[in-house]
Parts: sequence; structure tokens; C-alpha cells
Amino acid sequence: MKLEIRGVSKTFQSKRGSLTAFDPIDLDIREGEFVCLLGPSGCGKSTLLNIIAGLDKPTRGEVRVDGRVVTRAGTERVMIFQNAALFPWLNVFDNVKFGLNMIGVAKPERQIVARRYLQMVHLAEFERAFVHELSGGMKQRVAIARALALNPDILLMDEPFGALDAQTRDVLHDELQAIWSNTRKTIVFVTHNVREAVVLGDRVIVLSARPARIKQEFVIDLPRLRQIESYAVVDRARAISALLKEDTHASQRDVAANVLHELEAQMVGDDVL
Amino acid sequence: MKLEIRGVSKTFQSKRGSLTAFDPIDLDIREGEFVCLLGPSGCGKSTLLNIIAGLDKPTRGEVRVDGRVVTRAGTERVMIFQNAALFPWLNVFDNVKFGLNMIGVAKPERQIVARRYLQMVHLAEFERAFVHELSGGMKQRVAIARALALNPDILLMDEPFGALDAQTRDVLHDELQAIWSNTRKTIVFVTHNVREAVVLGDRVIVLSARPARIKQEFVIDLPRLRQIESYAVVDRARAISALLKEDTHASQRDVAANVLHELEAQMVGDDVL
Amino acid sequence: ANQSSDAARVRVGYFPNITHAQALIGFADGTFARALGDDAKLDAKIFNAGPAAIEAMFAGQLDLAYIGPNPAINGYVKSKGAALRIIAGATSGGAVLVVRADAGIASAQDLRGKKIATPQIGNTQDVAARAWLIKQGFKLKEQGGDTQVVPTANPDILTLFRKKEIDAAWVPEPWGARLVHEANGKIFLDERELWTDGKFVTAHIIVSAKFLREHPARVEKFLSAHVELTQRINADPASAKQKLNAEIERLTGKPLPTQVLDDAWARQAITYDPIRASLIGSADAAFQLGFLGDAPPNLDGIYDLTLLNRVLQAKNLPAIK
Amino acid sequence: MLDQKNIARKIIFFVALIAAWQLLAASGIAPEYIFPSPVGVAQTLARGFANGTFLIGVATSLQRLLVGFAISAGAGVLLGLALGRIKLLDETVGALVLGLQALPSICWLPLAVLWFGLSESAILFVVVMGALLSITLATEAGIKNTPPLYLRAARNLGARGWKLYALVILPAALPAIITGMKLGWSFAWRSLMAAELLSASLSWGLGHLLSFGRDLNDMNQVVAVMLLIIAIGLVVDRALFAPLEARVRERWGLGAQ
Amino acid sequence: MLDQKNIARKIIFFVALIAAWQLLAASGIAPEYIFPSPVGVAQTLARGFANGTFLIGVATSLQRLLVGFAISAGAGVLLGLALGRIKLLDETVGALVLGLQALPSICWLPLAVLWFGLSESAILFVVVMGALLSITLATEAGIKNTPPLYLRAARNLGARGWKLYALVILPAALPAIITGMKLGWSFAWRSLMAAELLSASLSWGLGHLLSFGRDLNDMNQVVAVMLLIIAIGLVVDRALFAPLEARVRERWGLGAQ
Ligand SMILES: Nc1ncnc2c1ncn2[C@@H]1O[C@H](COP(=O)(O)OP(=O)(O)OP(=O)(O)O)[C@@H](O)[C@H]1O
Ligand SMILES: Nc1ncnc2c1ncn2[C@@H]1O[C@H](COP(=O)(O)OP(=O)(O)OP(=O)(O)O)[C@@H](O)[C@H]1O
Ligand SMILES: [Mg+2]
Ligand SMILES: [Mg+2]
Repeated sequence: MKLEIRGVSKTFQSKRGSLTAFDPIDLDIREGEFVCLLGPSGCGKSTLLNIIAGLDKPTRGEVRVDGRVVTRAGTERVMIFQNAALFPWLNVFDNVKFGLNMIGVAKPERQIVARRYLQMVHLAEFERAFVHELSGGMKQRVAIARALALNPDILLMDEPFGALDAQTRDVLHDELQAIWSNTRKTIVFVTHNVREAVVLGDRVIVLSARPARIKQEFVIDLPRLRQIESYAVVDRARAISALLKEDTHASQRDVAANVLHELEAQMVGDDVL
Repeated sequence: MKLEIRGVSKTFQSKRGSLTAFDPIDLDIREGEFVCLLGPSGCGKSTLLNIIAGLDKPTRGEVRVDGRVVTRAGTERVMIFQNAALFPWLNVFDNVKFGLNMIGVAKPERQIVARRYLQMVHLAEFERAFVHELSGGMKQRVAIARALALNPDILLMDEPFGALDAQTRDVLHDELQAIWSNTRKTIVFVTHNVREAVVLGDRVIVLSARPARIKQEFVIDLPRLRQIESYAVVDRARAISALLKEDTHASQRDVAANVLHELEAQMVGDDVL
Repeated sequence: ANQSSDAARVRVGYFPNITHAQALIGFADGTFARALGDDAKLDAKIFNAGPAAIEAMFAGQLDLAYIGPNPAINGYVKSKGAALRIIAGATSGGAVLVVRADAGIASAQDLRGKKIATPQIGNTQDVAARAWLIKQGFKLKEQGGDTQVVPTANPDILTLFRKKEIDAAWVPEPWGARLVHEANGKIFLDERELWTDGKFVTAHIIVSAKFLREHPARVEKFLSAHVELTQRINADPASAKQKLNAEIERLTGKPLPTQVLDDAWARQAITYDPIRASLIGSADAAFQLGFLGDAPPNLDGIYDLTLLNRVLQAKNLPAIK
Repeated sequence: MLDQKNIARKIIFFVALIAAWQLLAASGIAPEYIFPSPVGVAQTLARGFANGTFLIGVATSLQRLLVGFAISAGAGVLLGLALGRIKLLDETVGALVLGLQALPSICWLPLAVLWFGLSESAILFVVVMGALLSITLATEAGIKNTPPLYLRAARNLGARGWKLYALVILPAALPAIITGMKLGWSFAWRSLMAAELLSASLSWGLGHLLSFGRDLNDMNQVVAVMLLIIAIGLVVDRALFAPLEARVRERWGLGAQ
Repeated sequence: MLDQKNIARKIIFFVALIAAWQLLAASGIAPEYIFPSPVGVAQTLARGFANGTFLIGVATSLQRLLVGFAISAGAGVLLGLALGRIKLLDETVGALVLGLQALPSICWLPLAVLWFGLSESAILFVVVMGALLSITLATEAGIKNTPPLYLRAARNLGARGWKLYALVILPAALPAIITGMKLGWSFAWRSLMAAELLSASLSWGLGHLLSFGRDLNDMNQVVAVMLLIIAIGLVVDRALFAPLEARVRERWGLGAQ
């Protein structure tokens, strides 16, 4: 097993009391597998990804990568955040080189590697552009290049295409599938979009509302490249959606409480490091 | 005809020269009709909506409402913007009352009307909330209530659901269809999402890349309430998508140029009033 | 100039003002430099107010200074006698109470309820003015009365006089003369009238106690030059005035008008006598006014005239006690 | 819980600071007339409050500050509004405002004394010149940076004329205006102290008391007045601006900071 | 085209302003010693530059400003960084910084003169106390307001130790730091002028020249020096901060303003 999640649970302590994001979760992910996580808002998907990345500590349980317990962030597990999280003070090229610099790759090699991945995401012409000059889709592609440049074993993607318009999203789905076919990374992909999960995943895991547990797994054995508007995808998606909706209504009622809670979380989140 | 667009064209003058957003466009919209506009980015959809709203002047041609030429903004044609454009210094209730206050509705009546529309969009409990405490979908619903409170004949909606996640979007599609069925407003709705256009519109009008002209019209005669995942919708959408893609590729290549141009437009746009 | 170390330097503070005539002329014509010879290099530091000079001496950046009596007393008292000594006099007289000619002030009683400017709170003229006003039976504003002493920088006094915002001013020369000539002022009282023999100290020389301890020889040489300058000025006031005015012009960019200079000069005397009695009187007045803290000032030891008397003896002049 | 711990830490820190200061002063490495001691300063404070001079000083300075600031705030917002909306004015008077902003307001003092004499007006003038321009510029920037979308939305909902100014343009610029006010206040406070240090006056503010301390070489008085000035600065900031800012931040949802 | 028109308008406005000033001065409603005329000011300027005093004044003040500002900027950023990242320091020293920020730096002058004497250090001290704290506070705020996302992303990409500080935390706070620098500069400039107006010194800066004009009741000199001060204020702002700000704004894509 590439990635073993063993009895992981997480409880947040805040001024208002404690909040259990998820109950003990067990999950195994094979090398080269593309796993999509679906679940109602606030159920703990991001938290789980953060724990795998080593950016957050589980309250109980442990995560193992290649059999070794994860204790801190490591460049063999790289996260791609919802809004790309590019550094605005660096241009596109420097953003892609950032991680390489951190792990001490020599300068000339950095250049070569970064250029290769920028080419892979079709942004070679934009290497001198500032971040704010890119469209949302272009930013996501830079973030993907920045992550891939580190040649991680595992890619963790937290709603990376959530904020994009449909057309751009479709293009990126194709690109991500192509990249994955070529590099065979292990990918854990969080999304709210059921069709997206079906288009991308080998396996789709549906989580319940908070405290999250694994509600059901779907193995998606459709041939690649999959198209989001194909009947097969729509069909599978409809089944999963029905399952999700049970929970969504429950969590919808929770919106106001959630808003407040999230504001708090932001405050607490300030001293991350 | 409720709304007659007669030979309207628009040319922007900027430092870099002039840019024609669209060639003379002719379009008639019946009372109570729900018309969706689709078209590649930058083709001039927002500009056309602004001209109808009276927030922008056409370079040539004219827009008539009930036979009278539009010369300035008027509360019988109200626009709903992509990101809601609520006023953060007012709470939800005051936002909805804003337009009523402007057109001189007496205070007690304002309260009653505003409450009615907040109820219609299922936000009665949130009337004291600040804008930033709302989710994106809630904001859009407040914006819809704010516009409907003025009881306009025509609603102009510029990608109102563009930034929302799929679930919220679906809910709002249902709500908008319900509201439209009850009030029978004339609605012009701009979107990038083909399925959305098919779900909502009586007619879908596809514009070409800049300078925009009307490329084709589709009459959507599916029964209401339509569901975005129904085969019928997906089928119609696929046909329209194919037509759109011809142009999208042309405009994609234009991205870099566009980014620059939009930055400029922002600068020029500063003195709107 | 050769690079002299800190130890071989005498730093002297003074103002570009006619009450510091010896310093201005002595630096201009090289008298001080000649007197010190190769022993030490002279360093002139120009000030425009006494407290600043005291601050500089406290900070260890000034060895000798020409200065008015009250800043010297302040410095002595605040440092509990640790910081400085008075070693010679410089000027006597030269302070006047000027009233606006059109303020309708004919007798002292007419000053009731008026605004009287002085150059700086707690300075020599300020103390004199307050003490005198109280003696005339006025209550000052701080004591709940209606006559007001307004500490104001000299140039502003001139402006405010012109704008008729103050009615009188107790100022040192040449400001007295300038108020008369440039702002329609009238001499109401020459402070000399208030003191026995018409003598009271306006400027004297102080030395930092540390410097006096460590370099008495240099101080003596300096004093010798000071006495020599005093004699020369008194012997030929006309040429002294000319030199003085040239030096003032060099330092401030503007000479004094002849009339102002002549008037002002006539009301002061150049002397090396520190006029001890007037200093004690001034200190008492300052204490009465609350400027010197809670206990009566102990000025024993503020004077150290040993060196001055040695110089005078060498020149066959009578000693000062 | 957490808050109590914070406060305890602060108290310990400041007590330690004062103790260290007293030790240093008592150790005699510098004479008291150069390095005043906490005890001496406390005595001076007690005496100053007992005989009323400090209270009068505080009242005098505060009054000047409030009057000067009120004038600056009113005029600054109006001028900023005009500059932000009227292009011709912005190109001409705007340049003048920018230039004058580069001039430390204390430099006006000599002219102010000439023009206004000993009256309060001279000091007030310096205070106003200190605060007015930064409030003007902040308001102008706030108005220019208002997202045009708000204006469009407002016009679209029927807003016209003064209502547009009062109910949309000004509120939209409010966070920027408050930032400007805070900056203006801080310039006003600095200008006031400098002006009082430099000018004669009929009623004595804190700056005068400080300057008297200097003139009498009484460092205890200097430090005592400095502490008073710090206290007032902190109190005004807390009492006036912190709540205002907190309210606006809450409304606008501008981060918790 | 547009720009030329702007400049023309500005020129017309300022020429008209000066003409009005000259007319007012010549009309004799106020004597020249109260209301100096442009002609008199121009003559003073010419004389001052001819005999070198103005050039020396400008050089002296600029040198003090630059040295003081450089010290403040370096120390301020480091201190702000420490306060922003170390909680205990923030709770103790942070409170002290906040308190001292409420004290107009000119109030330090009497103590500074006592401690440092007539040397440049006294003026420098006042300048540093003026600029340091606002740069510190701005840096601290910038660091505290850095989106935690950047930190996560950086750690996630392998950033650790000093690289995290130098390559992520500081750059992320850069826009805030530059704002703080601008504010600090403006405080430094104001403090310098006030300090020069209030203190004697061995070399004469612009403030001394101004105070000198006051002492001589020479209002032409006062206004001439004020114009010089404005000119320097504008030039430094344009030459130092405008390009820096423009670059950062461009990089970060922070609106065109
Ligand atoms: N640092 C924190 N302190 C306190 N509570 C937190 C913190 N981080 C997250 N939470 C809470 O834990 C729960 C799970 O959060 P998480 O972000 O993992 O949800 P999610 O499944 O990613 O939701 P979404 O789909 O909306 O992104 C939420 O209720 C959230 O408010
Ligand atoms: N004020 C302006 N000045 C100059 N050019 C402008 C201005 N407003 C819009 N444009 C340009 O006109 C064209 C049409 O803009 P518009 O916003 O109407 O496009 P759109 O169809 O709404 O695009 P999108 O789908 O991206 O919103 C664009 O190329 C845009 O850059
Ligand atoms: Mg999440
Ligand atoms: Mg648009």
C-alpha cells in the first residue's frame, strides 16, 4: 500500500468548545491510484488532506506512506490548494522553481525542470507573467506544475478546480487525466462536483456529514479519457448524487452556524506555523 | 415587444486604440420571456446588458422598452451582477430596502415589501446578517430579492451564478424558475454555462466571438421545472456546446491580449459615473 | 589644523548677542587662541538659549560657556552642585521693561491685567519680571490673578508687539532697543534702577566642574584672555562695537542697526566681576517663584574665583571676593 | 483564561521594566539630572496633579486637539470628496494638497504666529495643517478606489444626487476614511506637541509643560509629562478609534486581525 | 494628449496661484513682514543658493534623514518580524512599542540632547524614534495578516527555517512593509524638521534655517525654506516610494489606483 490511513480522527479545540471533524477513518490507497473524496461541506475533507500532507496532526491514529508514519510536511506528498496559492511576489517561472530551490536543487537544473513542467501544462510562454495576470485556470495549471516539479509520489488536490468556469474546468480535466496517465502519481482529489469525481477517479469515496465516516465507495471502471457530458458519466454521477443529497440537506440547515465557526477557524488558523 | 434592440453597436476608445465589442445587433424580446445569452468571453455580453440597463451608452443604435428609447438607468430594468454587488455597509434587510428608499417608497411599506421578498428567497431569518456572513449562494439570493423588491418589468442577470458551487447553483436554478413562474418577469440572462442556459431559458441566443453578432438562436421548449442532469437538457446542451467551441478556441488564443485589455478597461472604468 | 585629541580641546559656548561681547570679539580676533597657544585647540559652539547650553554641558559636550545667571543657577541646583562653577563675570545691566507706546501704560499700576512677555520661563528676565510685578502688588495669572507673564521667544515678542498682542516685555538687549526702534516701544524701566550701584549680572562664564578639576591651567589662560578683552573693550568701545557687529553679521547673516546697537550698548557694562550679590538675589527670587524646587537653593560653592583672582593679581588688578 | 495570562505577563514585564529603570538610576552610572529615576518622576507627577498644573495641561492640550481634529475631519472629508469626484479640482488643488502634505505642519508655526498671534488660532492652525491633508488624501483615495460596481449597482437601483453621495459613495469609502482619520489624528497629536513645544501661549498645554521642564533642566518633569502624553495618546486611540474601527471591520467583514 | 492637457492645467493653476499671491502681497493689506511676496521669496531663494547656505541645509537635512531612516527601516523590519512571530515578545515588548508610538517623537528631544549632547546623535535619535515604531507596527501587522495559506503552501513545498522567513514571510508582508516605510518616512521627516527647529546644532539643516528666519523675523526666508522642504518631501516621495510602490502593486496586481 502506498498510503495507509489508520484510525485517524481529528478534534478541534476552540473557544466555543470542541468539534470533532471526523471519527476514526481507515483508508488504503494503492500506488498510482486516483482516489476522489466527496462529502458535504465541513465534513473534514480538507482536514484529512492536511493530515496526509503533514500540515496538521491527527488527534488519534496515524498516516503511513510506504509504511513510514507521517510526522511532518514532506515534498514526497504535495498539496494543491483550492485557489492555487501561488506566491504573488514571484513570477510564474519562480513559482514553479520555488520548491526546487527549497529542496536544494542546483540552479541550472531548476531551470530545466521548471521549464519542462511549464511546458507540460502548456504555459511555457507565460513564464515571465505575474500571478495576477493569469486566469483562474492558468493559475491552477501553474500550481500543478509547481507541485509536479518536486516529483512527489503523492499529489493531494483540495478542490483545485472549484472556482473555475465550466469550459476551463473541462480543459483541465483532460490535462490532468493526461498528466496522470503519463506520470502515474498517486492522487487524492477532493471535490464537491460529483461529475468531476466520476470523470477523474479510479475510486470515488463518499463521506458522511460531520463527524465524517466513509459512507460508501464507488469503483469507476469507465475507459479513459472520460468526458463530463458522456451519458456514462452522467449516469454514475446521478447515483452518487442521490446518496450525497441525504446529507446535504442536513448540512444546509447548518449554514449559519458554519459561517460563524469558519470565521473562528480563520482566527485560530493565524498561527499555523 | 417588451424589449427591442435595434442596430446597437458599441466601440470602446482606449489609449491603445479602439475596440468594437459588437457589430449592430438586432433582437426582440417578448414580455415575460426568459432569454439566455451565451458567447465566448469578451464578446460583449456584459456590455449589451449594461446598455439595456442604461448604465452604458451604445455607440450606434438604440434600445426600446415598451416602445420608449432607453437613455438612462431606470428601476423598471434592474441588473443582477455576477458577484451580487451587495453593499457591505448595509445588512441584508437594508440592502433589500435600498432601492425602495431610492425611489421614495414610504418607510413602513419598505419594511413590508423587503420582508416579502426576503421570504421569497428563503432568507427571512437572515435579515440582520452582515453581507460577509453570507455564503455566495445566499448573497445571490439577496441580490435577487433586492432587484425584485423594485418590481421591475425586466430583470437583467449577468452571470449571476458563475461563482457558485454546483449544488448551490442547482438550488438557485430551481428557485429562479419558481420565481419566474410566479412573477412572469422578462429576464435576460447571461451565462457561460450551456446547461444552465438550457435549464433556464425559453430561448438561448449564441453570440459569436468579438465583434459579436447573433450566431444562432435555440428555442428550448422542454417542460418546466427542468433538471440540469436530465438527458433532455444534456442533449440540447451538447448541440449548443459544439457550436460554441468553434469560437472558444479562437478566443482562447487571445487570452494574454485579453488580460492586458481588461486591466486597461478597469482603469478607464474608474470614472463610471 | 593638527589633529588634536579630545583632551586637548576647549569647547566654549556663547550666543551671537551683544551681552557676550568678549566671546564674540575674542574668537573673532584670535585672542583666546593666542592665550591657549599650543596647549589646546578652541572649539566654538553657538547657542541661542541658556538651557540648551546647560544641556550640552550636562551631556559632557561643553567645557566653558558664557551664560545668564538663572540657567547657571538651574544647572547648579539640578545637578546638586556637581556639574558646574561660575568663574568670572561678563556683562552687567542690559535688561529693560519696554511697553507699547500706545498701550496707555504710564505708571506701574497701569500694568494690571496686561500681558507681559519674557524670553523664556525661569530665565533671568522672567524671574526679574515676575518678582517685580509681585512686588508692585499684582497677582499673576498662575496665582489666580489677571496680570499675565507670557514666556515667548524674543523674535516672537517683536512680532507680537507689532501686532499689539502683548503690552509689555521684559527683555535683554538688544531686544529692548529693537522694540523701541522697530515696534513702537517705550522704555518703561531700566533694570539697573532696581539694583544697588545699578549693577547686576547679565552674563558670566561657567565651567564644567570636571574640566576645572582636570585642566585648571587651560581655564586660567582662558580667563586671562577674557580679562584682557574686557579691558580692551572698555578702553575703546567704538572699535569694539564695530568688531562685535561684524561678528554678529557673520554668524546670523544680519548686523544690528547702528541705532539699536548704540542704544543697547549704552545700557550695559562689560565687566569681569560676576556681581555675586545680584546672583544671590536673583536665586532667591527664583526660589520664591517656585522655579528651584522645594528647598531653598544652596549656592555655596557655585563660585570658584580662585583662578580669576590669580589672573587679576598677575595683572595688578584688585581681587574680587 | 488566556486573557488573564496575557495581562499577567504584561504586568510582570512592565513592573520588571520599571524596576530595572530604578536600579539603573540608583546605580549612579549617570547622575539624576541626566537620567531621572522612577521615584523622582512619580513625585513630580504627584506634585503636578496636586497643584493642578498637569490637569490643566491635559485639559488644554485635549481641547486643542479635539477642536483641531474636528475641523480637520469635517473639512478633510468634504475636500477629499470633492477631489475624488471632480476631475478638474483633483488636477489643480489635488497637486497643491499633495505638495502641502510633504511639508511637516510645524513649519507653519512661524507664519501662524505672525498671522494669528498669541491666540489659540496659531496652534490650531498648525494642528489642522497636520491632520487635514492626510484625511483629505485618504478620503480621496477611498473614493477613487470604490469599486465602480457599487456605483453601477446603486444607479441601477435608482440612486441619484445627494443620496448617491450620502448613502453609497461615502459609506463605501468609510474604511479608508477611518484609516485616514487615524493617521490624521496621529499627525494632529504630533503637530500639537511640536507646536506647544515651540510656541508661547496664554494657556499651557502638555507641550509647554514639557518645554518648561527642559528650560528649568528638570528632567523629572520632562519624563513625567512624556508619560502623560503617552497615556493620552493610548487612551484616545483606544476610546475613539479602536471601537470605530472594530465596528467597521465587523460590518465589512475585514478579517479579524 | 490627455497628459499634456493635465500638465497645462496644473501650470495654469499654479501660475494663477502665484500671481494672486503677488497681487495680495502688493496690495498692501498686510505688511511684508507678515505676508511675504513671491518676489521677495524668490530673491531669498536665489541668495540662499548663491551663498551656499541652502545647499548645505538641504544636504545636512537629507543626510540626517537618510541615516535615521535607514536605521529605522532595518531595525523596524527586524523588530516587527520578531513581534509578528514570537508571541511572548508581542505581548510584552509589543505593548511597549504601542505605547511609545503614542508619544510624538519630538518629546524625546530634551532627553536626547542630555544623553547625546549636541552631536548629530540627538537629532538622529528623535528621527529614529519617529520612524522606527511605525515601521515596526506595519511589519508586524503585515506578518500577522499574511494569509496562512502561503505558509502552508510554502511548508508543503519544503520551505524551512530562514528560507521560510526570507523567501515567504517577508515577501508576503512586503506591501504592508512598504506602506509602513512610507508612513515611517513621513514621520521621520516631520520629526527631523521639529527637532531641527527645536535644537541647536553644529551643522544647519533646513529646520535650523527656518528657525533662523524666524529669529531674524525674516519671513521671506521662512517661506523660502518651506518651499525647499516641500520640494524635498515631494522628490523623495516620488523618487523613493512611488517606483517601489508601483513595482509592488504591479507584481501583486493590486489595482491600478
Ligand atoms: N483550525 C480549526 N479550528 C477549529 N475548527 C476547524 C479548524 N479547521 C477546520 N475546522 C472545522 O472542522 C470541520 C471540517 O473542516 P474542513 O475544512 O476539513 O471541511 P471540508 O470537508 O474541507 O469542507 P469544505 O467542503 O467546505 O471545504 C469544519 O466544521 C471546520 O469548521
Ligand atoms: N470600459 C471599457 N473600456 C474599454 N474596453 C472595454 C470596456 N468594457 C469592456 N471592454 C471590452 O469590451 C469587450 C467586451 O466586454 P464584455 O465585458 O461585454 O464581455 P463579456 O462578453 O461580458 O465577457 P465575459 O464573458 O468575460 O464577461 C471586452 O474585450 C472588453 O475588454
Ligand atoms: Mg475544504
Ligand atoms: Mg461579462
